[in-house]
Amino acid sequence: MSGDTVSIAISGAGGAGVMTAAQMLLDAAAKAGFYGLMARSSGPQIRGGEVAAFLRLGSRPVECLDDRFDVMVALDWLNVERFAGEIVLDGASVVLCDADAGEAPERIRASGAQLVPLPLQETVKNLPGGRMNMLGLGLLTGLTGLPEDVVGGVVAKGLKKRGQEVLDAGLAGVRAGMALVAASEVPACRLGSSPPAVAPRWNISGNEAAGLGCIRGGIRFVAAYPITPATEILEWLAPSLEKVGGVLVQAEDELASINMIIGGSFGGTPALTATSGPGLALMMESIGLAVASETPIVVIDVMRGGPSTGIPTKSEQSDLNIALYGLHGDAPHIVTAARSIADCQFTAQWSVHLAEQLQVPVIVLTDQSLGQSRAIVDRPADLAFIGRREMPVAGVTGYQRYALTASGVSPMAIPGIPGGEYIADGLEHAVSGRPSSGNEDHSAQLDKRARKLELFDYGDHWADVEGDGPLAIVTLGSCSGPVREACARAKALGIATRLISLRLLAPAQEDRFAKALEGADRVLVVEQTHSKQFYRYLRAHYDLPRDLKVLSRPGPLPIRPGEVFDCIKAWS
Amino acid sequence: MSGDTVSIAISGAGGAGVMTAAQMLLDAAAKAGFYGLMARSSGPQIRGGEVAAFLRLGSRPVECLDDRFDVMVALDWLNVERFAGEIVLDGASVVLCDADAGEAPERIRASGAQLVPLPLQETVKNLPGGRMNMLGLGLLTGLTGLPEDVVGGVVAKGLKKRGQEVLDAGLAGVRAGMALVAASEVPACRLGSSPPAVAPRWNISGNEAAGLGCIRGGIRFVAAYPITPATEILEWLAPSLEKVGGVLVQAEDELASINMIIGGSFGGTPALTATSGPGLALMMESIGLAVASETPIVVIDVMRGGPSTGIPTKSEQSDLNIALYGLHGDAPHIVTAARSIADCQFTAQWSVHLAEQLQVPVIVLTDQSLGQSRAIVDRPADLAFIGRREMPVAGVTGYQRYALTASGVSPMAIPGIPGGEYIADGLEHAVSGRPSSGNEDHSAQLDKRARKLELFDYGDHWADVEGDGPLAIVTLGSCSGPVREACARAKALGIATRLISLRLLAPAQEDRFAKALEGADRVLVVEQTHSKQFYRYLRAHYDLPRDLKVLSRPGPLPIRPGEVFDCIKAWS
Amino acid sequence: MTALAQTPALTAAAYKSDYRPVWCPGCGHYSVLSSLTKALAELGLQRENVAVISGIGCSSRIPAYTSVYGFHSVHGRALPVATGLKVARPDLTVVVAGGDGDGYSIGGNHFLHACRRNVDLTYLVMDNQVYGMTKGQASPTTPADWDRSKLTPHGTGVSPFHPLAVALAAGANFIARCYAGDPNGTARVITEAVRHPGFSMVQILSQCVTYQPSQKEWKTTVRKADVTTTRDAVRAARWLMADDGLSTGVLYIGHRPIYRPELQASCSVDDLESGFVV
Amino acid sequence: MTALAQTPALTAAAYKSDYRPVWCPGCGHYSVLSSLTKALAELGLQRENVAVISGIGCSSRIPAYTSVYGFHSVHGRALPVATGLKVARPDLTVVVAGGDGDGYSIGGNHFLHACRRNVDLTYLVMDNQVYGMTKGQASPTTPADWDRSKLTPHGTGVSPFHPLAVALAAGANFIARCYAGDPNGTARVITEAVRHPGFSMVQILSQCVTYQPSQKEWKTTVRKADVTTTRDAVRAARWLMADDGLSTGVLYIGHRPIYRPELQASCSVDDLESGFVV
Ligand SMILES: Cc1ncc(C[n+]2csc(CCOP(=O)(O)OP(=O)(O)O)c2C)c(N)n1
Ligand SMILES: Cc1ncc(C[n+]2csc(CCOP(=O)(O)OP(=O)(O)O)c2C)c(N)n1
Ligand code: SF4
Ligand code: SF4
Ligand SMILES: [Mg+2]
Ligand SMILES: [Mg+2]
Repeated sequence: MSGDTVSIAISGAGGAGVMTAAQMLLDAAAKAGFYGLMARSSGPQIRGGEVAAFLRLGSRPVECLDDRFDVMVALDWLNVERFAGEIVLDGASVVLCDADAGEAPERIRASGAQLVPLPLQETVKNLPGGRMNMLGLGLLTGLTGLPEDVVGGVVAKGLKKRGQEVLDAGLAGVRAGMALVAASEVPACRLGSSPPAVAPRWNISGNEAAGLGCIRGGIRFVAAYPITPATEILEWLAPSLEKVGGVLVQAEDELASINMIIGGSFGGTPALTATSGPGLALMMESIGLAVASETPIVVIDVMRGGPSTGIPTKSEQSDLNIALYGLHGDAPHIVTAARSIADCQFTAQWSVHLAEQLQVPVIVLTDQSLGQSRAIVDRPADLAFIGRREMPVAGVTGYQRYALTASGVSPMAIPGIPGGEYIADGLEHAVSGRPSSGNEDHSAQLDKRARKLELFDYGDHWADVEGDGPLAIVTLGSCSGPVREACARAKALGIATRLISLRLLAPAQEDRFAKALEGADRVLVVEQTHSKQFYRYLRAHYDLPRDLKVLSRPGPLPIRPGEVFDCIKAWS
Repeated sequence: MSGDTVSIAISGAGGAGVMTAAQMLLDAAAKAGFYGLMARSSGPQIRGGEVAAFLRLGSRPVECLDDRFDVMVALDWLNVERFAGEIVLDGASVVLCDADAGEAPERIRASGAQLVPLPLQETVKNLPGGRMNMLGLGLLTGLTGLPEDVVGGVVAKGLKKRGQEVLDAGLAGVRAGMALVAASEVPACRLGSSPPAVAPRWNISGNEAAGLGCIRGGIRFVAAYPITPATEILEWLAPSLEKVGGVLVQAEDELASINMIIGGSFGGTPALTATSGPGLALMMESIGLAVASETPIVVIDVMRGGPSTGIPTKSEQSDLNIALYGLHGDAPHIVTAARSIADCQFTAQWSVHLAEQLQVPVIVLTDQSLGQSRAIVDRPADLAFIGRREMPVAGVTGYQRYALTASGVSPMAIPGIPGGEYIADGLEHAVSGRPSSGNEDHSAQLDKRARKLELFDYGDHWADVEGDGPLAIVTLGSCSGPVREACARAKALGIATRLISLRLLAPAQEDRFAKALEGADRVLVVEQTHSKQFYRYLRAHYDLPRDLKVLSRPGPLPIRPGEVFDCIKAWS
Repeated sequence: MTALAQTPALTAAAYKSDYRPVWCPGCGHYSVLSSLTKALAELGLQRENVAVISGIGCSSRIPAYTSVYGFHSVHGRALPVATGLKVARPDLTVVVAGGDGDGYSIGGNHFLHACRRNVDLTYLVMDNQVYGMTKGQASPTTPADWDRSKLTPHGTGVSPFHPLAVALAAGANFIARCYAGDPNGTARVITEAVRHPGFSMVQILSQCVTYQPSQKEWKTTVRKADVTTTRDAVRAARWLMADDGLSTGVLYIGHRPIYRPELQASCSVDDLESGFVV
Repeated sequence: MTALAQTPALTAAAYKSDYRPVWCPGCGHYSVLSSLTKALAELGLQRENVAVISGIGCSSRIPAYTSVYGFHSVHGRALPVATGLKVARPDLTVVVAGGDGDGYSIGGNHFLHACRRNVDLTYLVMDNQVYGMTKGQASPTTPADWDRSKLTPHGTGVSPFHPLAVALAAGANFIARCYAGDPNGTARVITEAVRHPGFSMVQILSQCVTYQPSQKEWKTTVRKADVTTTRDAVRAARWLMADDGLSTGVLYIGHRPIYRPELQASCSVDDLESGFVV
């Protein structure tokens, strides 16, 4: 137990129901007033291979997994070595496993964890319709001390569609698991007292949160092509959009989806697509069209391991380069990054607002570890960000779509507005939209498109800045959770740090960054890439102190709070 | 006349034969032993609109246009204002125009150039079958003092296919033009004495030079989709490849072309495609496949004005970002840039060599101003760069395609080699090629792919470094010509500079760059982009002195030597 | 939009902008522009309720020469842009226009799926069997032995693409061929195509006088098809497989359902949140 | 390659690698793998002279389970990779394999142009009418009323793509349908397809037991086509337009010329330079 949280890993064969048990445990913890996070990992088999669920539960909001696990429940040993890097165990860990499943794999034994073989299979066999995963849920109910009735309620809700017999067997399994724990010598691993829930909490994944943020921001048209790990955004959006009068079109490919949303947005409907690295790469040409034609669109990129098809089911932050720089020509656009599961909603909603306000494509970066994990969070505050486009009035005369305004933003006519007729163009153009290859027009339009992004006031949302220590830790996205936790650990040791987690990556905010860095003499950059993409980007745009270190590692293993903390400690 | 060169602009309606006359003038100058450069510009009409040719002739190699023109020949005034920014005239310029074509446009008159109206139309009318452009050629023959017989020879060669009558009319036109000049008060604008031609010279465009370099490097398979301004590379390659046992396939789109060359290269044939910004954008996903699968390919990007469709017929260097950073995931690859028309050959050939040696995609940057201009150059020295791939021997046992070697380069089997059978993969893989999402395999392969580029010795070809002054001018591509000329002008004034023109943009050469910069205390970066892409890249990767200026402008107007020189002077 | 009766009818000329086309004198695309504006006048549409969407090519320049809304997008992507627009704004009349290169080469996948999806769009392909804009390379509809491009010095060696046969196989429901040399006939077909619900495929033979000068012969070789419009796909297939590509007319009208999602809200955004509450 | 007689014939098993497929138990793709290796054995090809090229999808994983050369490329691009390989290396036997999503959705344009170009490739589309790899979304061949994907909660509302009709219209010269439940029959068709010069299109009904469990019924509903192979495109078109997608067999063999550029040098690289000499 690290501080006030309990970390639990559950592993087993795909068919064993690991994910169901884990989800029920998370739900039960939430019902009991706890916060929590749940991530998952699976092997290459499409179905039926090995799978593992990682939970971290606690009495305060949880933004990342811990360095290690307090408890591992191994429903069987199927290819469990595949998760060796992910399931970090040590002498203080407890591993509950089946007494009849044979010897634990070498890596588990070598960890020094306390192995507790229990008669799992045997118990299940003796329960009519008994299932391993319900037994596992019972073990964890017993270990964590979650109230039996709460767990029972969650099980009832989850299994009631499947009939009374299944439900009864499930509840019997839970009770049997609790009994096994009670009868054993296993050291308990109790969750503290649950904090009073001031307001209803949510159980939400990053992908769902991103979808919700988009709809809240005004998105009503989505076109997309399925891709891991972005598909759940679409799966949530399709039925949800329908309910609020919008629509999702499944396109034939990413070239179609990006261009469909450009068409939808040209028609006045705030529009979005979501994808991952390979799909984003295919969209770059047309994101450039949105830049040149000043058509607002939002593109969510749920990053996975790269390059190429890479590691589709694992997390990495290595699409930073393409998001920032992947357009041909001088093509100013906005890039944002969500820094937690809950923040996927904030960042997505803000991004819709920015796209519409500035008539520009916004690329929103999240990643697999945010998108496909679930968290128990406080209901997010209502945000005032709504996409609002400046438009000419009906019957306008002498309308010029690309007029050179002081702000750089020109009123955008929407089909249906008489007098606003114009041709949107990806060719360089005069203020009217008429194609022009002239030097003056090119310069004026390039200036205008850059100016509108530079002059806009992004307010405090550009970054989270916390603390004012002399060591600044600059990070982004899903690394923010581990960094924040490392800073807290450092603070507990009396080491003052400051965290700068960027939500707005482009355009760069030189002044704000300089201000955030004032008084800091050292910088630690934390990111999850192989080639230090974030560090290079910071160098290119910001003045950094000479005293600088970079903690950068590719996926698939997440950056752990302990790693960051070690860096801080070693440097203090 | 600036120094030892003469600069000439010819303009007229598309049908007037401006380009034919200009090409003949360049040919004649070459035959007479001079060097020269010819660029062109035209309006938006597909055919029959206004067009202008820009020539610069001299007794030393010419790498860029001059700041201004000595002579302009206006066959008519059709939309000549469109070229105002390009045809810079001043009080020392002479403009020959038709006495009957009406008043010269305001911009021309305002330039202060000496206007010389001549009875052009009238003269042509009196010549049976006479054509304006041949008369113009005659004017310029007279003005420059090129030998009549040499010009006559070129005209004869050019027109002989069209019959004796046309030829005679052409020659008569030239003579009439010479006579008009001789009879007028026009100040002569003579080319100096022609230098002795030690070896045969070439008349070549940048696009042709790039094509030749590729074939010399070993390219035998090309797949491509036409796009301005890269099409001439393909037009030269298609018949040429056929002669040397290769082939060009016109693909259905850029997605097809990039993947076709990956297939061709997988089969062991060095393979290439050529495109421009929008096409490059479409190729990015699959360039990533070449990175991950370690398949050598070469992609030439002839840059044009961006973003989006932008300005297809004009030059800019704004694809730098996408070339360097446009791949998703951590995807190390090579980016080179050709710094002159002749250097298109060197850089292309070297790039093929690097691609094959390092089993990596190489993006070669050239631009419209190099690709579509012609120059008279000394025949390039023969280069030893040939693509050579490390391969396993037939009958190899236990072959591992992605073996972890010290150099990072693993022998690549080619279909047909028994024992070498393997599956190339864009999924992350183990050394065998078998898909793997494991942490160790991912790290090992990422390291390997980065290592092979980092450890390779690129020799002196990474950049041209000239001079050792305290002011270093760092530039790339087609800006190198104007910078070199500006440095020469500065030297003439006693200002010592040093030129660093990068041929190898990625991977960055930190040590070499630091060495090249030793002793320089100021840096001027010169590039043709709007958002200072090159400067940002340099900042991201190199340590630069605090004393730094950037001369950066978008297209379509080229960077002129005088602009660079002014910067140097103002800073000295 | 509801006050249709009150707004005065516009002449064909009123649908033209005052920009001078970049096209070569004699290019077939001029006639297509005329036919399109005639059809819009005939349909009595208000300018603000029409959008012309194109890709890149000489033909794709057409939106700028009209006075309605439009999008000159990127090469090959006119159909998805138009699809997004029409699905999001079903009240608009959306015409898609472009070339054979744009539509059948780089845009081929969207062509297939637009035929299949059957969104209410009218697609005008100004087919000149060549890439005009990039100065004369072979397109999918170029004859296999056409050897005037340096990229294919012995001809393409590939049988030309048969756009209408593919459209039919892909599920298109309105299939027609016109000729730019007959602007009134073309205007009539465009009018019919716009009125047809769902995706309408209109191939327009539109000569490129610069790179395919032999297309001037179309004046004498193109003729009306010797069949009347069929509603039988098998019959249409048989006819199209044997067709020489030079007969004009509305060749097929089918009856597949159109794709037009409802855009009716049934709950508020706040209601969506309930799914997340613990 | 010339010493064919001396090299020993290989069994089907010798064309399999020892990697365990990622596929679900019961997935049709296992049978396709068997059929492919049987065909390679029947054809007596040396492993080093065969390449299997794929895109991305469950089906596209197939190359790794063979012991020949191969390329597991990116989603939708198997055909261009294979085209480049075969044009550059006409001596190799090149088989392309993938799914319905890979081939008809994202890869649709290459499918059209591969049919047309007629390079000597054999294309095996393992059609399960779903995106298996991404956990069950509708593909182009999915029935319009299939509502089991959250992306299309009321079904796609779009008529399914008819790959063989499109292949024919696009110019394919060898058109066949097989069923994974008949591995020997499939092996025979693959053998014939590889022997056929030019592009061969082989649709293989290959059930996705996980996301399209009703495809288990194919066992009873799939049957041999009630026609014999025709060489008449019009007849094939008529037949295909009326086909229900469940009959198997080699349905059409045409006779268009194949695309196979000569790779014979006629001059040296130095000779190319003469064109530039002043
Ligand atoms: C991605 C991309 N690739 C290539 C081009 C170059 N390009 C512009 S137009 C064109 C072909 C146009 O042919 P078509 O559509 O038939 O129109 P036409 O000019 O013949 O009317 C090409 C290849 C481009 N603009 N973008
Ligand atoms: C550019 C890109 N877009 C999307 C994906 C995600 N993706 C992987 S496989 C697949 C569909 C596979 O379906 P199919 O080809 O029918 O194969 P199956 O799994 O059904 O055998 C998709 C959409 C991807 N890998 N790359
Ligand atoms: S090149 Fe051909 S298609 Fe283009 S404008 Fe000229 S005639 Fe028309
Ligand atoms: S998901 Fe479907 S296609 Fe994929 S392996 Fe499983 S059964 Fe086969
Ligand atoms: Mg065309
Ligand atoms: Mg499938």
